Amino acid sequence: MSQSFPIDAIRAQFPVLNREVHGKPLAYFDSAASAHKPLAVIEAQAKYLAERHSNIHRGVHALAQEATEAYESARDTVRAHLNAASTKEILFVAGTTDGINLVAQTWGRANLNPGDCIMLTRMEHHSNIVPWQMLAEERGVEVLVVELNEDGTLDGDMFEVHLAREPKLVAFTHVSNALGTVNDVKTWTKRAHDVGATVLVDGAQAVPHLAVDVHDLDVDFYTFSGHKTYGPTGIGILYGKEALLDAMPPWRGGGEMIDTVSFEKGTTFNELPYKFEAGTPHISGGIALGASLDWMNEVGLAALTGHEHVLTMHAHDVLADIDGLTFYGTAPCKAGVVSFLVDGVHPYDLGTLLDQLGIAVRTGHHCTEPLMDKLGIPGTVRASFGAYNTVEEVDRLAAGVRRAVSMLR
Amino acid sequence: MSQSFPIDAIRAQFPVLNREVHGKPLAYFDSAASAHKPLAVIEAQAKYLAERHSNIHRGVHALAQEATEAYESARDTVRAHLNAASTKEILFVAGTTDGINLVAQTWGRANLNPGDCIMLTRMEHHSNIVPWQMLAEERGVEVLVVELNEDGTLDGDMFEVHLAREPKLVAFTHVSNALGTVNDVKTWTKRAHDVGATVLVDGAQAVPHLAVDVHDLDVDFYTFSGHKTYGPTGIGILYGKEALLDAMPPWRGGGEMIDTVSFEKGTTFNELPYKFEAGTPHISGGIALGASLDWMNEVGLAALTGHEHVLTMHAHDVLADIDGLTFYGTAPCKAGVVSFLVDGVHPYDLGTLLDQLGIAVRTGHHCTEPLMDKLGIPGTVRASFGAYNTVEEVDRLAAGVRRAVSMLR
Amino acid sequence: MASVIDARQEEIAEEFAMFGDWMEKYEHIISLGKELVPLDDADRVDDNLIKGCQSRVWLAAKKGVQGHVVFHADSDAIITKGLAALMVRVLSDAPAGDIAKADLTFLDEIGLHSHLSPTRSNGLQAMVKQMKLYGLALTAQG
Amino acid sequence: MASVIDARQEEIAEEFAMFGDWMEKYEHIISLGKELVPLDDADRVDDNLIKGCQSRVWLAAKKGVQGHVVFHADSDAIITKGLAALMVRVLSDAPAGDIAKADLTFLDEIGLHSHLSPTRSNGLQAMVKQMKLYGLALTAQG
Ligand SMILES: Cc1ncc(COP(=O)(O)O)c(C=O)c1O
Ligand SMILES: Cc1ncc(COP(=O)(O)O)c(C=O)c1O
Repeated sequence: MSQSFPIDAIRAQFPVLNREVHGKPLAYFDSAASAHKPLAVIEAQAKYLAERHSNIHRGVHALAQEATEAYESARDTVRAHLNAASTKEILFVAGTTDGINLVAQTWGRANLNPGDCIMLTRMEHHSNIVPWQMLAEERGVEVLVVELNEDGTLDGDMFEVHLAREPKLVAFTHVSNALGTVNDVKTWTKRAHDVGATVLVDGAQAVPHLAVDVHDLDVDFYTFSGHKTYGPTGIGILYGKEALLDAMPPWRGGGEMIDTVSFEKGTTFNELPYKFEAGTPHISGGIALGASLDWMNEVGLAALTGHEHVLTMHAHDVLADIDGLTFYGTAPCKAGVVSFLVDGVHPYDLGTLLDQLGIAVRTGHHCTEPLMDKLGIPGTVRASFGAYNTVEEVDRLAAGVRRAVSMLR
Repeated sequence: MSQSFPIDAIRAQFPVLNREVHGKPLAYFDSAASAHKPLAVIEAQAKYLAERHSNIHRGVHALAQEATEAYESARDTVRAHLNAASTKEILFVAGTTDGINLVAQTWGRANLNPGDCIMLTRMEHHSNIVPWQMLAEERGVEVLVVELNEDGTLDGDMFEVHLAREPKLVAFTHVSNALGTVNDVKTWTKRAHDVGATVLVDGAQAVPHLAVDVHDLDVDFYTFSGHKTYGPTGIGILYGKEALLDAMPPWRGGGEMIDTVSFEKGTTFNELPYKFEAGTPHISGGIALGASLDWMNEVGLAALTGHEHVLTMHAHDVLADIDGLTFYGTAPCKAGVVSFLVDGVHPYDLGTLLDQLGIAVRTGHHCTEPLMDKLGIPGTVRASFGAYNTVEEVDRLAAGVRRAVSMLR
Repeated sequence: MASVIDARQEEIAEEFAMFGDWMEKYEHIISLGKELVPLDDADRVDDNLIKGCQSRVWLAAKKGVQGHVVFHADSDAIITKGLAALMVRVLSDAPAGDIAKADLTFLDEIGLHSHLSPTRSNGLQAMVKQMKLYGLALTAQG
Repeated sequence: MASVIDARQEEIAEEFAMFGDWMEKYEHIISLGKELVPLDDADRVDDNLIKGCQSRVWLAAKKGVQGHVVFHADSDAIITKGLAALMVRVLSDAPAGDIAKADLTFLDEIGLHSHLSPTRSNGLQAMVKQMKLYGLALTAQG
């Protein structure tokens, strides 16, 4: 671990780390499913609710003003974090899944026609598959799937072969939640744009680990979830290029997203970003999501990436010589995740015994069934890392796996 | 005020009430827009995030188990609160607006065909208008509107006239957020069912004030928002009868809502309620929403309704003899809202000066533009009441209105 | 009069009371899983499959003598299999009516109740439900 | 050299410094609103309407002499109207270039900045933006 990474100071900010599980100190390796929250985030949310909550926009009274300013300033924090041009491009949504569905059901319905094709990859999370499958069925659209190389990277040749079919949309993940693979978003996006495709990138596993610059990547849509960036649940972000968002029809109708409503003269819609934000938003969530990005920036994104790289490397090292252990995902560029199986040991059994040792890992298909099916496995054991994990915890994990395996075999 | 309503003990649970606004103690009359949160709710959310957060369902480790149990037990709290038959009928959504859009975009798309008609009322909130307008345009469906009587109640004759057209859907609000009118949901629902219509009721302004029994009302869909029931933002409930929900196609695709996902063999969906809950849910919000209903039940729904009735009556009394003041909404059965205008005084001016006096009211069209247009007014000044308001505050409101009007005229 | 099911539950509780810590308990469960006679290929079919999201369970039921039901179970995960073996030991070859209304308290007593939680999605809870349904069906029939 | 706009802002700040409390300030703003010459019917048209959600503002601009711009404003709410009167007082009949780059600090100084917040939706912020656009357009033209 980098000498300078202030791990103790960071850990002190996560109350949950004081917990014991089954009488053992908690070692939490499930941040890819959902990260824990530092006090700064928990308190930002609680303080907002206790002291300045109100419904936002259009209110004349002081609380409404304060709440609106706090919420809109969080939007600007997100904009700056992603290096987007304008807050018009930053939509608050319920999470990554909601963001992808929004694009599928608005941009997708408006732009995809029978006979068109769209392109996904084998490593996508269900949330970047099912909305497209549902749309494809509705619109008579074909789904092309880019397969993977042995190490869990995208098969570049196949990417090009599919691209020659001129898909209208290329949607892929920035970082694989099951394998840890970091995709070269900039290069793939450029290639997709060359054939005129629109590009959506699922950033759910990237924003928690890496600096993401949507301007530099030049993606058309980018989405992530607050609960994975040390933020609250129920909130996420959909970035979209202004011109695209402007041309899209609205999705959810209701308060906030309208300009004027009339039974007789018809209804007109609000401007961006509000056009896509119907109803009372998750105000406290937006504010706390802003606080979580502030917190990440305080730690430093480079430091975070470096720390997690050390943990990932170390995990590979200490797990590698366990008898019968196979890693899934060995790309040269990985982030935050180590996935593996041990011969003759079911992941559920391993996860159950590790839990008894206070070690939280995720087992199963990680919402990537098409990938697991292709690999011919029911799932993996996945250890994923966050700012608060330590090398010592990784050693505990390895020792735990050894002990559990010896019991199970 | 009822002698026994423990107003001081209740106020002590709302930290925001200790605030001053422009140097004056805050009198918050904007609960219909969003209610404040008692400590029990703020702490339930913060405690969950600090001590037991994890992604839910499918996790083998202890935190995942605890979080899942807390979330699912909140669902059962909601079920019991609404007297629904099963937790399968209780869907967590982002709020009322999201709930109505879900029904419009699933049940609506599946069941409405060109030439059909649906029926709304003049007093609906934009959130119970725009989703239906968007759908009506998409599907070639006609929207019938029930107008109101002078006092802000539904025009029963017109209801019957429209009903004779055999609308497929009748959607209306339980309580009007602009007028306070409490609609006779049970009677209207029965009539709508008589002609074979499906009934959706917008309960956003009812659940905060009244005991609601979906079994007794026999509605098909019922929806409300957590942030108005003293709960958190970003979460709400859609109740639907199991048979209806079962027959509906899913809306948002992604993790959680699937059974199995495959590119080759197609994708199958999860059972209720999960079929409609794609992606990581707003876990802390669901738990805190449960805590807010627990809190309301501890205060006692009858006591709450009674207390707010006293406040509403008192507000009518003390405002009535202000020169040139007109009330909007004088139905015999009202809940929680007093809406008015003063001759020659713009609501914005009145709201601004009241704010200087520490009194928070809402001004404008209250997301009911079609109603305001029909009344021929740009909007009203609305004072709305919650558990924490007092008769003394209502007196301050009346005095404030007098003072402001004298400055403005 | 205590049913045969309750007697078996008591027996298991006593058996587990001997173990000092969770590790010994799990070792025992694992060994029960290993000892469980695998299902016949004829029974290890999709019709008998109870799909949990974490592990899969197969359950075969047959009519025994005197209105009894006989169960056989299997799983792809060894801990699930050991727990399934315990369920079979408690419920199999018992009167259908007793199965239908059995109150499975032994998991609580041996501290493994969480494995039967619906949130665990290991298939065990669905298996027990299925066993009781068989019991109910045969009671009605008989 | 201080621009005419800055001099006017200073004047207003001094004027408001006399008031002891918010009430006097608002009384003054209200009286400014009442005194504001109503727009001609010819100018109170939809083309000149700036729609805030809370109150509505009308803004008419005309070319004055020497590259100046002359503004007239109105509103349906009296406080908005008074504030609009102040904006007009500061920006009207000033060089187009100065209008385009004016920094309206006086609202801050008199403690009424919040009225210009985009979240207030009273139309004032959009009005100021519009005034500056006129200034910019005329600068480019001249
Ligand atoms: C009657 C009514 N319906 C619907 C809504 C919309 O609720 P939400 O904004 O929480 O989605 C509101 C609240 O503003 C309301 O008062
Ligand atoms: C790569 C990826 N995409 C999408 C999602 C879905 O995110 P959420 O459940 O927050 O909507 C996840 C998280 O589970 C993920 O890891």
